[in-house]
Amino acid sequence: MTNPSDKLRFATVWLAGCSGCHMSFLDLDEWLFELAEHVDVVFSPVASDIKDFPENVDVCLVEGAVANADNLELALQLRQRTRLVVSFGDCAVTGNVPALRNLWSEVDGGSRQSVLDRGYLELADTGAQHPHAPGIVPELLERVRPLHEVIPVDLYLPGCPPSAERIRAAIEPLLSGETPAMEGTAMLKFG
Amino acid sequence: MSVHTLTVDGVEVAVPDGASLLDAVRAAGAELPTLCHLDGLTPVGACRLCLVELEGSGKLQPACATAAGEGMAVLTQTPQLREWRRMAVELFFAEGNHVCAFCVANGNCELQDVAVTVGMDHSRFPYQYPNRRVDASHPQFAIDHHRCILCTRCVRVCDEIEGAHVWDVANRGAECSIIAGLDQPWGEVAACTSCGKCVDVCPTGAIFRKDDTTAEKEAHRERPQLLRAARDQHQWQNQ
Amino acid sequence: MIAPPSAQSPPSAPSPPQAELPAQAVERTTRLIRQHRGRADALIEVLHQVQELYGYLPPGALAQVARELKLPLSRVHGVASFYHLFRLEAPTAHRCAVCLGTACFVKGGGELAARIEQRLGLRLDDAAGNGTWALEHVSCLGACGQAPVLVVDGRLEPRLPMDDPEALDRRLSALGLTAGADAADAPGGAS
Amino acid sequence: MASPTPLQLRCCAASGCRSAGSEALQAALLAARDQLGGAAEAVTIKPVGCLRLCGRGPLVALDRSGGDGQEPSAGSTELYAELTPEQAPALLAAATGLGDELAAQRLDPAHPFFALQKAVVLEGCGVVNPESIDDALAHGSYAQLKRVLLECTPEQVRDQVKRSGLRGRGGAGYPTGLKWDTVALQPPGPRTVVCNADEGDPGAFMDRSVLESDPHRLIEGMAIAAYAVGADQGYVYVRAEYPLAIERLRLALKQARAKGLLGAGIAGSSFNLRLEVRVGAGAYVCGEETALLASIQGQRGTPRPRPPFPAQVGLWGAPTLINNVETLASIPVILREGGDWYAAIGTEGSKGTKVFALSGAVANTGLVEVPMGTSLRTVVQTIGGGVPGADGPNGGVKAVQTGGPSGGCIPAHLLDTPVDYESLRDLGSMMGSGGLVVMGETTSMPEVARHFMRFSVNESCGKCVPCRAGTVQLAQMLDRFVERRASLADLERLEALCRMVGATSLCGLGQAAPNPVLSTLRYFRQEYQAACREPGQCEPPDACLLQEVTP
Repeated sequence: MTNPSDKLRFATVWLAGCSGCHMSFLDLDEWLFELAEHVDVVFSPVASDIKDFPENVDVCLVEGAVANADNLELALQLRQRTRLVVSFGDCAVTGNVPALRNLWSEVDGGSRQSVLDRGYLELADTGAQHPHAPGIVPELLERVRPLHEVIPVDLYLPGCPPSAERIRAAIEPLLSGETPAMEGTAMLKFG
Repeated sequence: MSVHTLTVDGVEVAVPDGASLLDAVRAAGAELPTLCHLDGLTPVGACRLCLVELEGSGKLQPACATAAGEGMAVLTQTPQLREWRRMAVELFFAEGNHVCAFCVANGNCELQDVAVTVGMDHSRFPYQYPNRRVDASHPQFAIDHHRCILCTRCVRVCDEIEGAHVWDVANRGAECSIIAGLDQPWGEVAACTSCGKCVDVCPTGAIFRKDDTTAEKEAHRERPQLLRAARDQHQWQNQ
Repeated sequence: MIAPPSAQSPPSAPSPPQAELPAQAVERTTRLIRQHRGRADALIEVLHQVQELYGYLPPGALAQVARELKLPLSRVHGVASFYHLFRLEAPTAHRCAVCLGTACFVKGGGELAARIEQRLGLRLDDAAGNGTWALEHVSCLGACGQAPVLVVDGRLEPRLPMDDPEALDRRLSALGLTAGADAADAPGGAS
Repeated sequence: MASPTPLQLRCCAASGCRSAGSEALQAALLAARDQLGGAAEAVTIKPVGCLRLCGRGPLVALDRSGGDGQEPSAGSTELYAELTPEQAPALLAAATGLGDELAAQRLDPAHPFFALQKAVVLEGCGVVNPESIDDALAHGSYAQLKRVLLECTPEQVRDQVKRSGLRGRGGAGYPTGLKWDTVALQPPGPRTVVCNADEGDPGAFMDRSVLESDPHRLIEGMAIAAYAVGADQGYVYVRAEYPLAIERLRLALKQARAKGLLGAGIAGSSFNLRLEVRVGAGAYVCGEETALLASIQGQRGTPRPRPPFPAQVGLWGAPTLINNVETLASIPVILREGGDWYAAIGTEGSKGTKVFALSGAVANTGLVEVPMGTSLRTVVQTIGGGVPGADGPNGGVKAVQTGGPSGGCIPAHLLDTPVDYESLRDLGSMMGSGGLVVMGETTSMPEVARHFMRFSVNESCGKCVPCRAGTVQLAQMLDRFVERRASLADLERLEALCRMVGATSLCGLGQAAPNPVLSTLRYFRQEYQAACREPGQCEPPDACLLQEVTP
């Protein structure tokens, strides 16, 4: 343990995804109080106001695929600062819905251009234009990738979303320094 | 009828002449993952999930398409076989677009199940994201090629059981696809009797009823076997 | 641009336009199928001969072959699309094949293909080519002693001088492999 | 024998020399002979098959002492290379002793390229006129067929083949006699014999040369095989990319039928045989025997699991003997000289001779037949002359590729390996059908591996997933090495997937597809390692990755 208290430094990250995995995490309800006794939540879109990913994180759940420059930067950063990275949910594990635009990677200027045109020009009711705000709107990557194609991942927890029970079953062993066996219908499910 | 005695993972079994290694494995109470195989259809040995090792020779044979022989010693669960099965499933996931979250077959999909069976928690091979077709030209059914794993069950059931041969495989290699007629919209192919057997046997959500939405597909994968037993052995369900 | 996955009209071949086939070719097809005594196993031979008749395998001709050999349509299309030498689209006026067999590869076949792509402004193995020329690869012509080789409109061109760019360009120009070359200019052309 | 002629020009009319202009040359020779008259009129001009040194075609052999020189090395024969039609008169002048203009184009028949060859399968190749059955008969074709039909039982024929130790020349090296026995000993019923002439390995043109040069030898071999296993019908499956071979084979079949050497009651015996040509349509996988059978039956050329083997369940369910061209073309000689004679050539495990197609970065490219067990060095350096313009102990050779997309690259330091089935297999390559492609020092091995993997991607039939999807993934991994953006983890993944595809694919194509990768990894691993970025080698650390994913 790298932190002075014996609590684990725990983080959750939200990349390109619908936040459904985080909602499922919140469905753990009263168990979250139990969790809070074992961990310090040092970074999370649902349980912390910290804006910068901190150093010396023990466990980080990463929801979402890597779809834009911010996602990529954060993924690289959290990997350097985290001991155990969990690919959390189907978007992180497979790319899932956010990666569907990769189907158009070979046509019409690539998937990036295609999805922007579709979203901001073709489907616009009024004022069709591409968003342009350098430094504010992050650039889309040409190809959306699952997390493990960008950084090494230590544990995979697929599901869309993974149920609260499975999230708990995966996290609980981590609290006592053990690695959960991600096997069988109880622990593995896509979709 | 003569009988062959063999062992499956050390368990001795006796099966009738003509039985496959898959029959022998099941007789021994073991299970093997399968995708292309379906009882009642001619085996093709294409998905490679039911590969077993013949002790001694070290040779791998598809259990579904190999006849059980006297004295064989079959291994079904060596670490090597398990690893290769997992890789095969990863290859299936990576070559198509299998998005369980909004698939009509979510919860009733053999590919989804087999991923769990072989312990695939992610694919180590990059997804290919092929841009394939969806054909909903048939009044009752549709085929979404993104979800097709080329098991050819639809081709076989339509040819062997229904006798219509609407489906076949076109092209080759990674370009292979299931086609109706001369690669026409399904709804325009006169040979189709709309019997729905292809829907019943499809292991994934590739062929489905248009009425069904996410996670609503019901498959009836036992039907070819029932039909074949009825035809070949005159075993009817009302007897 | 992202076209929404169209439910109604997959971009597949249209229904066989039987009526458009020249009556003479249809009769010839019937005759040659009779010569094979209508045997289903003659399918590949029949397809070779039908392709000679039309220059490719039009859907109507495939439908006729299926009918007269008493084979399912999908079976005939499955076979026709399996083999590389069967063409399902009308060919361009001129065709060039570059050998990428091992001997040709060792002697610069890859660079040769790239050079021709550049000269003709087309992509290897794109059947549409530049409208006039199409460039395809072949895996080995067994002319390894003459590597690297090309086939230009059916004629084998041995020993392309890959070590002398100027001589190579002269040779390719002499073969008519020039961007915008009028079909009639190409030696050995169909004219 | 043909009536002795004082002077004879044998003009190569096989594909290699044709593409170099041999047809025009032969026409020019005929015209020049008519024009010159006199002594030239006595010169016979005869089209023949391959004269071996394809890289320097068109080739013409000049026989001085009459008759057909069995080997170009015979003292009475001269060989001329790279002739133009304009040089036709000069050649005739040289033949009639009236000039010596072409001395520079005269090849030395004592050169190891010719002197070290041993013509067994190719004994008629470059000697007989491939379009004339009379010429073939004059050179002994069909003599063995007639003899065995009269004198031998099928068992006796199979016995000679077993004694010869002949092994399948298509690549796998299965003992031919054993295969014949398996087919012959199936329960009574119809049988079929199939000649696999779907020579698809890039860099291989041995079978094409036999078909174009001496088709009657193949037909005779097939007929003998059919007699030995009890077949009364047969097919030659030829790839469509060989139009000249198909044309000559069809002509030869027609001639043989007309002479009663095929059909009903062959040569007065009760043996019947119907032989047909089936032309492929561009599918490498059809060289795999179950795919080939599917293709002959007019289907997609997809393989099926074996067993049952074609020897048990083949064409239309009947026992079927499948042999390759070179195997069947060896049969007449084996029966003429006896199995023991053949077995005395070659090594303990690999008997007889093997025909190789030598090409790539080598001075002398062409067709080479040598006894099994000849070292690669002899073939590549002594016979082939090494890499043009290079010297050093290995003559500028970096590696020799054998076995095509199913084989591997043997590094220069192992050039002393004898060429036989086992030695090549032990080195992680294989005999294959006989293509030998020489690679010079500048060849990048990951690129070679990718070249073959792309070939396999293109040729995979798509039936089983390891081959259909695995080869695609392997080719993409190899892209990373060729483009020098791989990681050490990629190297591990590459090897793991190679093993999986090799072990689990349905047929030989997929099973062997990883071989070029595995063999180059074995001998040239440093080239793969050099293409990997070390962690921390890049600045910033993920520069390569960023390059890959950012627009």
